Amino acid sequence: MSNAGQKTVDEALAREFGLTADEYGNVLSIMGRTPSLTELGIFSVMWSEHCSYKSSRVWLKTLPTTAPWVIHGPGENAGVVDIGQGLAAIFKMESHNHPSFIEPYQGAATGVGGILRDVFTMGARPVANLNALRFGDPANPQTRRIVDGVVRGVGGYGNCVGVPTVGGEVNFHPSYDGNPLVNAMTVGVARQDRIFLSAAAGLGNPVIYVGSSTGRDGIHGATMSSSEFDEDALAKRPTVQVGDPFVEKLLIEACLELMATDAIVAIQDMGAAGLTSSSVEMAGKGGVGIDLDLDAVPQRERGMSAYEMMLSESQERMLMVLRPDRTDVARTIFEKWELEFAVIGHLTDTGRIVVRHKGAVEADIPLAPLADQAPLYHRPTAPSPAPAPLGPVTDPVGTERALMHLIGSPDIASRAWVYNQYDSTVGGQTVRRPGSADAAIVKIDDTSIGLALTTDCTPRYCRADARTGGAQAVAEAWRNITATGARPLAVTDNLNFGNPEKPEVMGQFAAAIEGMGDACRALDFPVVSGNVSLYNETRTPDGTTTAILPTPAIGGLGVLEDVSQAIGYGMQDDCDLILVGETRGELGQSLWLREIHGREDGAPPVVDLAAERANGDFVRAHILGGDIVACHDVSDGGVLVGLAEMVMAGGVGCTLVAPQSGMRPEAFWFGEDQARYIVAVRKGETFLSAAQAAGIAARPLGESGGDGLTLPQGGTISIARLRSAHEAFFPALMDR
Amino acid sequence: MKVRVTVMLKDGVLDPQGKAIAHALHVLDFGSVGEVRAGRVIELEIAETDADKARAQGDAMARALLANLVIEDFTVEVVA
Amino acid sequence: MKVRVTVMLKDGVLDPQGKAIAHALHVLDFGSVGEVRAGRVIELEIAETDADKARAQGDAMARALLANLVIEDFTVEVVA
Amino acid sequence: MKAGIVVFPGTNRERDMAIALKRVTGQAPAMLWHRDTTLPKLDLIVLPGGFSHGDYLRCGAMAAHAPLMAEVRAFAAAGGHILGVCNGFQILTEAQILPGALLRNANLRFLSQDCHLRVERADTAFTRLWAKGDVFRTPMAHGDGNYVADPATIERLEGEGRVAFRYARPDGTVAADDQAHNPNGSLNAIAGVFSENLRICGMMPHPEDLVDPLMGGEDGKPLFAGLVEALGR
Ligand SMILES: Nc1ncnc2c1ncn2[C@@H]1O[C@H](COP(=O)(O)OP(=O)(O)O)[C@@H](O)[C@H]1O
Ligand SMILES: [Mg+2]
Repeated sequence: MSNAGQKTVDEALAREFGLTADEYGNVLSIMGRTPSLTELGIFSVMWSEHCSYKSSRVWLKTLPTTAPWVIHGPGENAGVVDIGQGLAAIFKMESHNHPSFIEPYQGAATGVGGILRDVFTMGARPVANLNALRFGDPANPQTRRIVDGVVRGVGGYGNCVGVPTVGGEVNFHPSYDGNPLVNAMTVGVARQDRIFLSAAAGLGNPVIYVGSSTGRDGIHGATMSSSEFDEDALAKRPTVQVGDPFVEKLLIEACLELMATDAIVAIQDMGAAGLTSSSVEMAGKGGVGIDLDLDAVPQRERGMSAYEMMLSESQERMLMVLRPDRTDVARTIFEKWELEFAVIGHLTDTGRIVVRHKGAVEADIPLAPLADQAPLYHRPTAPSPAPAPLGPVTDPVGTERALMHLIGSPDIASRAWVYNQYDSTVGGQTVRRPGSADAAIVKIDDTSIGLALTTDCTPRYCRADARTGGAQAVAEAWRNITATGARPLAVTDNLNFGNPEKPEVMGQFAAAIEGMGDACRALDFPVVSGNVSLYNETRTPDGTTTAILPTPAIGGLGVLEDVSQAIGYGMQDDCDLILVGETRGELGQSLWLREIHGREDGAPPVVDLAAERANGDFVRAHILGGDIVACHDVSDGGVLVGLAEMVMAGGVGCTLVAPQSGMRPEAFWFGEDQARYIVAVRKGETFLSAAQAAGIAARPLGESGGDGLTLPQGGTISIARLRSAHEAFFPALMDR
Repeated sequence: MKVRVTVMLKDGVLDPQGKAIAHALHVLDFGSVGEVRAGRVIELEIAETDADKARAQGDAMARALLANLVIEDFTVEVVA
Repeated sequence: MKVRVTVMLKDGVLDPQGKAIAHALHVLDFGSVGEVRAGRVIELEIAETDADKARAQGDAMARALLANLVIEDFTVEVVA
Repeated sequence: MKAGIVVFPGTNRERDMAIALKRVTGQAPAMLWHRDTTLPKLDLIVLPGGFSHGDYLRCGAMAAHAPLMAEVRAFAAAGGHILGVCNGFQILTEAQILPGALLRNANLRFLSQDCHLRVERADTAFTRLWAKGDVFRTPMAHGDGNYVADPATIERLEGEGRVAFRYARPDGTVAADDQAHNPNGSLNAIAGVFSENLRICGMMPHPEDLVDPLMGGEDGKPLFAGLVEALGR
C-alpha cells in the first residue's frame, strides 16, 4: 500500500492528529497493521470531537426527541417536523466559532453555507436563516473587528444565496474575547413525501460528487475545532476556507431540480471533514461498502494527495448516490447550472471504504468498527457551587435613569445595525421582520401556514446555574414563539461550552442538558437536531485558560395554521396593558444588576415550567382568539425594558400605573422573573377576569397611547428620546 | 507621493471572483484565458517626499488595514 | 503570459470605498494620507507567447467586460 | 399583460416578482432563462433582483452579456416595456440600456431596510397610479445602490424628466446629503430612472416585496397595478 505522505505514521503523528494513545491503539487493532497516512487522517477526523461527539453523546441521549409531529429527530442532517398540509419544516443550527475567530468574514460566511447545505440536502428549500452571535467585551479593540467581519460574513453569504435572515441574537461578554460564538440556523420547507436521507443503498450504484472543486482548504478543520486555542493557533491555521455563495445558490437550485425527479437514492453534504465524513456516513448508515476513485474528484489545485482530498473542507460540495439509469438526467441538470459533476465511485458489498488514487489503494478500512468503536467518554463532571442568593441591593439611580441606561446597554441596545445588513425580505414571505415580534414569522408560499422562528440563550444564567439556564433557554424560545400566537413545535440546539476534559465544564454541560431536557419535556418541545461545540477556551500567554460562559443556544420553531393571526410586539393605540405571570422581583443575574451595579451575581430567576406552560397556553389562546393585539415576552431587562421596546417598535406610547404594592420599584420594573408576557388588549377588565377564571396571574400595567412612556411617578420619556438612547450603541461602536 | 498597494488572495485560497470572471470571459469567446485571479488595488496620496519612507508607510497601512493577511498577500509600489 | 488589468474609477467619479479607506486610515493615525482611490486588479493567464498580443487581448477583455467605461478607466500590463 | 421574468444564475428575487405580478394580473409570468435566445410574445420584461453571477466583478456586469440580453435589447428598441429592479437595474446600466452606474453604498455596507420614494412623474406606465410628488414606502436590500453618472448625463436626465423616483423623507422632502433618507448616497437622491421613451424603468428598491398587507403593506402595489392598466390585463 502506498503511503502518499512523507510522514511516518506512528503514535506521535496520531497525537498530532488529535488521537489519544488509547484511540491510536484501537486504530491499530481495527486495522491489524499500521494505517496509512490517509487512513490515519480518516480515523482522526471521524473520531474527532466534532464528528464523533465522544464527550457529549452520553448526555445528548437523555434529551427528549420525539412527539407525534416529529418526522425525523437527531441523526439525520437536520430535524424534520410536520407543519401540516403535507409539508415539513427541516431545520438545524450549527457553530462556526473557531473559524470565525481566525477569519471573521469567511468563518461566519462558511458557517451559513454549511448549515444551508444540511437543510437543502434533505430536500427542503431554505426559507429562513437565523444567527446567534456572542462577542467579547465591546471595550476590547478586537471585538469591533470581529463583529464587523462576522456580520458582514453572515450577510454576505445569506444575502447572495437569497435566503432571508430573519432573526437571531447578539450578546457581549468578556468571556468571548478570544472565542466568539457564531451559531447559524437554517429553516427549510419540503413536502413530507419528498424528504431525502443519507443512507446509501444499491450495490453498484454510482457515487457522485457535485458542486465546487476540491482544494487544500481547511484540512483538519474538524480536529482543530475540537481543541482549545492557544497562542499558536493563529500560526498553525490551515488554509482558510473561502465561501462561494454564488455556487451555493446554484447548488440549491440544481439539487432541488434533481430532487423533483426520482434519481436520488441518498444524498449528503460535505461538511466538516468533507469527503471522508460524507462517504463514511452514507455508507455506514446504509450498511454497505464504498469504493472511491480520487482521480475522478474535481480538483482545484495541482498535485493533491489522497490524504489532502479526503480531508479537504472545500465548501459547496455534495455527495450523492444515484440510480444508475438516472445519472444522465442528473448530469444534464448540473451542467445546466454550471457545476462540477463527477462519478467518483460506487457502492460495494464489502462493508469497507476503499480509496484509490493514481493506481494505488490509499485507504481500506472496515466501516462498522470505524463507527461502532468510535470513542465514547463518560467524562467526569463536577457540579458548580450553587450561587449565593442575592442579598439586599440599593437603587442608586431611580427608575427612569436605569431604564435609559439599560436600553442603551450592549445586550439590550437596538440590533438594527446588525439586521439591517441582512436581507430579511427576499422571498417575499417575511411577515414579521427582526425587531417587530418575539419570533420572526415567515409564510410558506401558496399556503396559509406561517413559521415562527427564534434563537435564545441567556449565558449569564447558565454560568450561575447551568440547569436553570438550560431550562430557561428552552423556555424563552418557547415563550418567544408563543408571544406571536404560534404553537411551538420543536427545537434545534447549539451547545457551546469550554474544555470537556475539565470536570467543572463537563458539569456545566451535563446540568445544562438536564435543564433543557426538563423544559423540553414539560413544554412538549422536543430536540430534533443540534450541534455541540466544545473547547471554546482561550489560553492566554500567562498560561491560564478561560472558558466561555456556558452557552446552550436554542433555536425554536413554531407554526401558525393561519399566518394572518400572528401578532408582533409593536404597541397599539388605545389598549390596556396587562402583565401575565407572577412577579417576585428577581434581580439575581439581571441586567439591571450588571449595568447599574457592575455585578454578575445572585441566583438566576426561577424557571417554573408548569407556570411557563399554563401562562403561555393562556396567552396563545387569547392571541388566536383576537383579544391580544400586541404581546412581548419579558426577558433581559425586565418589564420596563419590555414596555419600552413595545413603545419604540409600535411608535405608540403608554402610561403606567404604580408597581405591585410591597415590592421595590426596581425589583418590579427590572426583575427578570420568567414565564411572563406583556399583552396589549382592547378590553382589560374582560381579559383580567378570564385570567382569574383560568388561575393565571395577571395585573394591569397601564394603558397605551400618546407619544411617550409615562412612568407612574409622572415623568414622560418621549419615543424619540427612547429611540436615540436605544439606537446609539452599535453605530457608536462600529461606525467610527 | 503616490503609493499603490495591490492586494491579492494567497495562492491556494479559493478565489470565487476570479473563477467567475474566467468563466464569463470564456462565454465571451476569450478562449485563450486560463486562470484568473481578482484582487484590489488602493492608491494612496502620502504627504511624504522620500520614496522609501512612502513605501514603508504603504507597507504599514497594508498590514494594519488594507490587506487581510490571513488570506491575502500584498505588494507596495511607489508610483509617483 | 500573465496580464494584469487594473481598473480604477475615473477622475471625478466619487469613490465611496476610497473615501472610507482614507477615513479609516486617519482613525488608525496614518495622518499623512491624503486622497485614496480604490480599484480592482485582475490577473489573467493567457495562452499567448507574444507580449503585444497578450496586451491586446487584455485590452479587449477590459473593454468587453472587466471595466465599465461609463465610470472606470483601465490599464493593461504584461507582468510575466 | 403577459410578463416575463429573466432568471440569471444567482438571481434570487424572481419568486418575489412572480408573486407580485400574479397578485395583480391573476396569471403567472413566464420565467425566462438567461441562455435562451428567443423571447415569447410579451408586454413586459422584468429583470429581477438578486446576485446574478454572484455580483462578482461588478454587479450586473456578467449578466449584461447573457445571450437573452440581445433579445431584451431588441425588445427595448422595438418600444417594449422593461422593469429592472435592484440587480435588474444594475444589469440595465451595465448593458447601457439605461444611463449611469451603481456604486457601493456610501457607508460600504449592505442596507436592508425600508425607505421612502417620491414619485417624480405620473405619466408613465410604471407610475400612473400615483400622482407626481406622492411618497410610498418600500423595502430596499442592496450593497451597491449608489447611483452615479457624469454631470452631463445627470443634467440630461433631470432636464428630460427621466428621474423616476427619489429617496425622500416620509413627508416628501428630498435631501441628498441626509444619510438617513438617501441611504446609499445616490446623486440627487436618485432611486430610479427612465429610458428616453419612458418605457424602461430601473430602480433599486423592491416594491414587489410590499404588495400584501400580510408582509406589512401594499405600498408597492400601484406600480404593478399601473402596468396592468397600461399594458392590459
Ligand atoms: N444576529 C442577529 N441577526 C438577525 N436578527 C437579530 C440578530 N440579533 C438580534 N436580532 C433581532 O433583533 C431583535 C431583538 O433581539 P433580542 O433583544 O435578542 O430579542 P428578544 O429579546 O425578543 O429575543 C429580534 O427581532 C432579533 O431577532
Ligand atoms: Mg427573547
